[in-house]
Amino acid sequence: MDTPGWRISGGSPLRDRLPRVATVARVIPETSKVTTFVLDAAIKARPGQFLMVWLPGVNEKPFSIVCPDPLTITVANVGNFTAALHRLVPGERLWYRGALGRGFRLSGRDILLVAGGYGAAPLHFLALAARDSGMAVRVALGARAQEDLLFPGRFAGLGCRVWTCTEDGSFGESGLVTDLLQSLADQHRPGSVYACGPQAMLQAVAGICEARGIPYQVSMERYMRCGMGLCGSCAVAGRRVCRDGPVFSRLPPGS
Amino acid sequence: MDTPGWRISGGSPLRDRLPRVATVARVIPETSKVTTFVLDAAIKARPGQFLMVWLPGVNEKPFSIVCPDPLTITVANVGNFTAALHRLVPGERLWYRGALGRGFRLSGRDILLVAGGYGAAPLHFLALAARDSGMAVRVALGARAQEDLLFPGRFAGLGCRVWTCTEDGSFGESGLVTDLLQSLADQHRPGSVYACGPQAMLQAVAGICEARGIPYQVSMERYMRCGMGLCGSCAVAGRRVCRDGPVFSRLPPGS
Amino acid sequence: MSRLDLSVTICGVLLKNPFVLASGILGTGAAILERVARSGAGAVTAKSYGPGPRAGYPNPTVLDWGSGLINAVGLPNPGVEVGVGELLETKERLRPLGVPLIASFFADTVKGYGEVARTIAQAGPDLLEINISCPNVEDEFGQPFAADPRAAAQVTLEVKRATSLPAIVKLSPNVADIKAIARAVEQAGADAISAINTLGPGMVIDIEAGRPILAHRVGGISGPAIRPIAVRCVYDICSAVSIPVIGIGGVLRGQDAVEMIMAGASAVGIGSAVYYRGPGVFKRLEVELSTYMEAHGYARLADFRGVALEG
Amino acid sequence: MSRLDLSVTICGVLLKNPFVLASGILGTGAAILERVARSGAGAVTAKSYGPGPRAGYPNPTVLDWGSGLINAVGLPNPGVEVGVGELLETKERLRPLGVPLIASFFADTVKGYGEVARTIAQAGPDLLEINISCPNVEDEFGQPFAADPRAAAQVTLEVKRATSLPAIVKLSPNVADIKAIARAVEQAGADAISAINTLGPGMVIDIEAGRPILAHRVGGISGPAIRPIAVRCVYDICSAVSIPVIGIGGVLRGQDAVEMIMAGASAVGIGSAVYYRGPGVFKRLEVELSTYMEAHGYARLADFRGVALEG
Ligand SMILES: Cc1cc2nc3c(=O)[nH]c(=O)nc-3n(C[C@H](O)[C@H](O)[C@H](O)COP(=O)(O)OP(=O)(O)OC[C@H]3O[C@@H](n4cnc5c(N)ncnc54)[C@H](O)[C@@H]3O)c2cc1C
Ligand SMILES: Cc1cc2nc3c(=O)[nH]c(=O)nc-3n(C[C@H](O)[C@H](O)[C@H](O)COP(=O)(O)OP(=O)(O)OC[C@H]3O[C@@H](n4cnc5c(N)ncnc54)[C@H](O)[C@@H]3O)c2cc1C
Ligand SMILES: Cc1cc2nc3c(=O)[nH]c(=O)nc-3n(C[C@H](O)[C@H](O)[C@H](O)COP(=O)(O)O)c2cc1C
Ligand SMILES: Cc1cc2nc3c(=O)[nH]c(=O)nc-3n(C[C@H](O)[C@H](O)[C@H](O)COP(=O)(O)O)c2cc1C
Ligand code: FES
Ligand code: FES
Repeated sequence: MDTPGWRISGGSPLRDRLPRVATVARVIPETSKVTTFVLDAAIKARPGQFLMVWLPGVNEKPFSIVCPDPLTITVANVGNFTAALHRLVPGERLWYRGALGRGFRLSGRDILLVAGGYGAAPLHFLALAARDSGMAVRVALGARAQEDLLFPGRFAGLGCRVWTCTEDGSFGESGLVTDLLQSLADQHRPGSVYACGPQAMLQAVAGICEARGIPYQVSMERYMRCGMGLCGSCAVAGRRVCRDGPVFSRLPPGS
Repeated sequence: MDTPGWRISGGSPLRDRLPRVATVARVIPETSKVTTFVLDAAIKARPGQFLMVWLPGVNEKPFSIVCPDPLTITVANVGNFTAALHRLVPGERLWYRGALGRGFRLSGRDILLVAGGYGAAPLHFLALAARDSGMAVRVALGARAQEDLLFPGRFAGLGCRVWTCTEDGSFGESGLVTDLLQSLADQHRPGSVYACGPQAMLQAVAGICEARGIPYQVSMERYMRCGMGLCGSCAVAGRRVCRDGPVFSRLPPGS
Repeated sequence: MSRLDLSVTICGVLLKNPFVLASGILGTGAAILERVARSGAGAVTAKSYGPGPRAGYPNPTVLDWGSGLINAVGLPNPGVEVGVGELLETKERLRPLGVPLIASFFADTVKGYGEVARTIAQAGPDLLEINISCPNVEDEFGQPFAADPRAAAQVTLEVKRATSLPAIVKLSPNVADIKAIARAVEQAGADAISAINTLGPGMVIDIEAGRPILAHRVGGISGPAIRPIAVRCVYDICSAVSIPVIGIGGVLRGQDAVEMIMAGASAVGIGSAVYYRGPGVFKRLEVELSTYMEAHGYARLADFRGVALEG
Repeated sequence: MSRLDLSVTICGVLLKNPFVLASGILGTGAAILERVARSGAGAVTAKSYGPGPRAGYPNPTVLDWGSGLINAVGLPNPGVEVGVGELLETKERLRPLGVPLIASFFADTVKGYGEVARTIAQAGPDLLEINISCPNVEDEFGQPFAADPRAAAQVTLEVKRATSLPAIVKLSPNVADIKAIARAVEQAGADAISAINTLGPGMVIDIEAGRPILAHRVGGISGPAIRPIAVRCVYDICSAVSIPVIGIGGVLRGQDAVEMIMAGASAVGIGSAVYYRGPGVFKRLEVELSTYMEAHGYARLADFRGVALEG
């Protein structure tokens, strides 16, 4: 018979915090550079949390959770690791640690999501949760050109009202997603704004919302090593993006 | 904020299995050689389980639990360690690991306890539990002489019917407690016999009960090191007294 | 599970599964070793016998400090003369079960190792295990044989000269370069290596008493806490030598055993797990290992042994 | 708790409590070190800087394997030239808080240690910490400075010649005789010792991938698993030298810190606990330590420091 409590005392079963394996069930091309990977796994997670995805022999990097069940990530091909991910075909495997980090806190009756590039990834999970709590969800999507717009159909399918804009004017409004935010914020005054995208975009979002007194939350990116709040690699203005974030309810000063 | 589960993952809090300190609250002389120590501690335990009692700088040895709340042990002064225990006065401290081992399984409506020497210690705890389950409890106590008889008053106080015998005939019947058992077993045919005492006595008890088809349980003693089923010091006929026992529902063959 | 073959042959001795009871765990007598064999162990190691009787240290000798165990038992044993009798009876009882007996021993001089080996061989164990984690009384610094490649090799040579039984040398992790020790004993004729013995030493202080809890103050660490160290040692040893290795240290579950085998181990020693999961651990390890192998399409241990060493 | 005095003075530097953020934990920049100081640390150690920029190893670099952590980060740092600027800003921010700054550094030659020390001293840290757990490229076996008393002493001498700042030497547990190293660095002029750096190395293998998880394959063990080893090292060092010792390794709770202090430590390093309990751990350790001291009638740390060494 096991010692009562050996699982605790022994610690051995706590391989849980080590990477877990999952098989790629489906690969969905989203844009020319972005692909979605649906895994044969399901986890408990809150919108905004992320995974550390490991490809043995390659590297381990952070990716937002797009959907917890089936576990899904959406990846932009921007370098070595993401290229290796893009070579995965259904039946092949990847490993993940997580869900990690602090996610979004849902509040307000009608909310506005602002996504630049693959920033749409964590916001998709947020939209899923917001829909389940019966919130009204507006989404502002921005990209360079029409072919780079991520998830317009998915958000619409969830019952969100979607506005789009492209820098080259090839689809929707012409300009930056922050211009879109500005006009939407003034027209509708959302209860809360949730944003994810490049640092410059987040800075603009913060400025717009702070000027109008609209509460906002942003999901940030920083280079990560441990992903567990220990090594300090991801620190920005004294906050650890991997553990105190990646979602912050205001942009850390000086970030 | 603590990592959820750090207590489990970290393991550190599991100093629980290390010795715990307790203060001696009362010291009760029982016989010329036997003393009871009441501690300012309470534990969860089953009758028949034991403690490993540590005196820093002296040794660590096994003692039966006489009562779990307040935690109580009864000690015969037979050597170095027990002499050191006997020098403890109220306010001084000892350390213990436990409750350890497998205790008695209570069964039957009327039971007979057979104690030789300080074997009365674990049987006292058993009598407490039997009384709480409304069983009829008979007790046969044996000792060399009247002044060595342990707990006759305590058992009587619990509502048990007590028979005593001494080898020198100075009190109760004259003879061995196993003689007493023989006549009681024939007169009353108890549902179960529970015995604790020297090995020779246990052997006789086993013989008597097996001849009559009476279920019995014996609590054995062996020299112990780890007290946790690992080192094999206490092994008898392939069984570890510290973990498979000290209570056995039949005497291990060849023990 | 009928397709699965969990057996392994070490130095010509067949183990029906890779799980070996480690020395110093339960191995105090014939009856308890028979029980462990019946519980499903692939082989059993008796406690370490030395040249003469030793009382061992006073208690406390073994503790669970939360993430593992610590022990300073002090090699209590009745001496090899008495040991031969115990081992003979053990071998007798194990023979019908087809479970090999490993006889562990130690000494405090190189010559002593040869003498104890010669005596213990009379019991006819299947394998000898040389416990070299003892202080070398001839060494001016008194460091254990295990820490010095030359001393470890001398002991191995001496034992190989004294008997014709296959000899396993058990290595300590508390050394500067375990590969060097492994190579030295392989060259000296070791037939196999087991690793690791306990880590450290360590110390646990009781903050009420203000003193170390173990009577010996310090003790060797075993159990879950040492698993990554043990795996690295096995990996290092297997990348340095070609004799078989028994991987020991912190193995509690089938997955842990798979890890050891992937690091190159041929068999897997089970020590502290007997505390954490009871003597029934052998059967359960076999089930867990089999389940893993079936799920991964492995038919025998060789299919994944040492895969972590590649690439 | 007003009667309690948790302060300690090490090499003339006052710490308001004994809890020191260990090197390599969070210490990547001024803002995060300020945050740790504000969270209640008695002193903070920045990450180790080396002679030139290093990228460190690819990921995975840090893992929680169940009973502790394993890491192979590879000392990523921008080099000491950039480091001086980071440390200057850090010192600036810490000054008003009264929290001393410890600057950690490494090199791969004895001379290199002197040069890095001279540069880093320009930032005006309160204490230097010499990380000697790096391979000595001049040694024919490439073994770390930490494993060789002579090399450890040479590094200490060189640093003491290069600067007038008090120098702590950080020892590795992965050595044959830690007392010998401690004595050697004390004689060479070390003002204090910190111990231990990570244990091992160890290895964790993923049994699905069939390979070590860390990109570097092996890594140093920290956290709960190493506490008894760290306590024994501190105990050994304190029984060998008379300079103050910062005890590091597996301290998660106030009781663990008491254990370290009873083994002789003057201060207590906090590393992995930041993962297990968050940066708020410093405040909580202070409460736990104070509670213990009150319950036992201790007014200052000296009242129980080293008691386990006696008798
Ligand atoms: C919390 C979090 C969530 C994320 N979620 C997603 C997601 O859902 N989908 C997704 O596609 N990506 C996501 N990312 C980003 C993703 O981790 C990176 O794109 C990925 O690590 C790139 O790895 P690579 O090896 O392919 O590219 P790399 O070769 O590492 O670099 C790719 C690009 O990033 C630049 N770069 C690299 N390192 C840095 C740095 N330290 N600072 C600034 N620029 C740098 C390079 O110059 C290059 O242009 C997330 C990141 C974080 C922190
Ligand atoms: C499960 C269990 C429960 C126990 N409960 C109690 C209890 O409630 N009260 C109580 O007083 N005692 C109890 N004991 C016995 C108690 O542990 C011993 O009396 C005690 O260890 C003696 O220690 P010592 O140092 O005082 O005596 P020691 O000096 O160790 O010896 C005392 C006597 O025992 C003999 N002796 C020592 N070792 C052995 C051995 N291996 N085999 C045979 N004889 C030996 C000695 O020769 C001497 O006569 C229990 C033992 C066990 C195993
Ligand atoms: C209580 C105890 C006693 C031990 N005695 C011996 C011994 O006599 N000889 C020996 O070679 N190893 C001895 N060991 C070491 C084990 O055989 C084994 O190498 C070590 O415990 C690591 O394995 P584990 O983590 O599975 O316990 C002992 C270990 C423990 C815990
Ligand atoms: C992720 C990580 C990085 C580390 N980096 C360094 C370092 O750069 N320099 C150093 O001297 N020690 C470094 N260490 C060792 C710690 O300072 C500390 O000595 C060790 O982790 C033991 O303490 P702990 O158990 O409290 O973590 C590092 C430890 C970890 C976990
Ligand atoms: S990645 Fe290490 S602290 Fe965030
Ligand atoms: S005392 Fe160690 S097994 Fe019983």
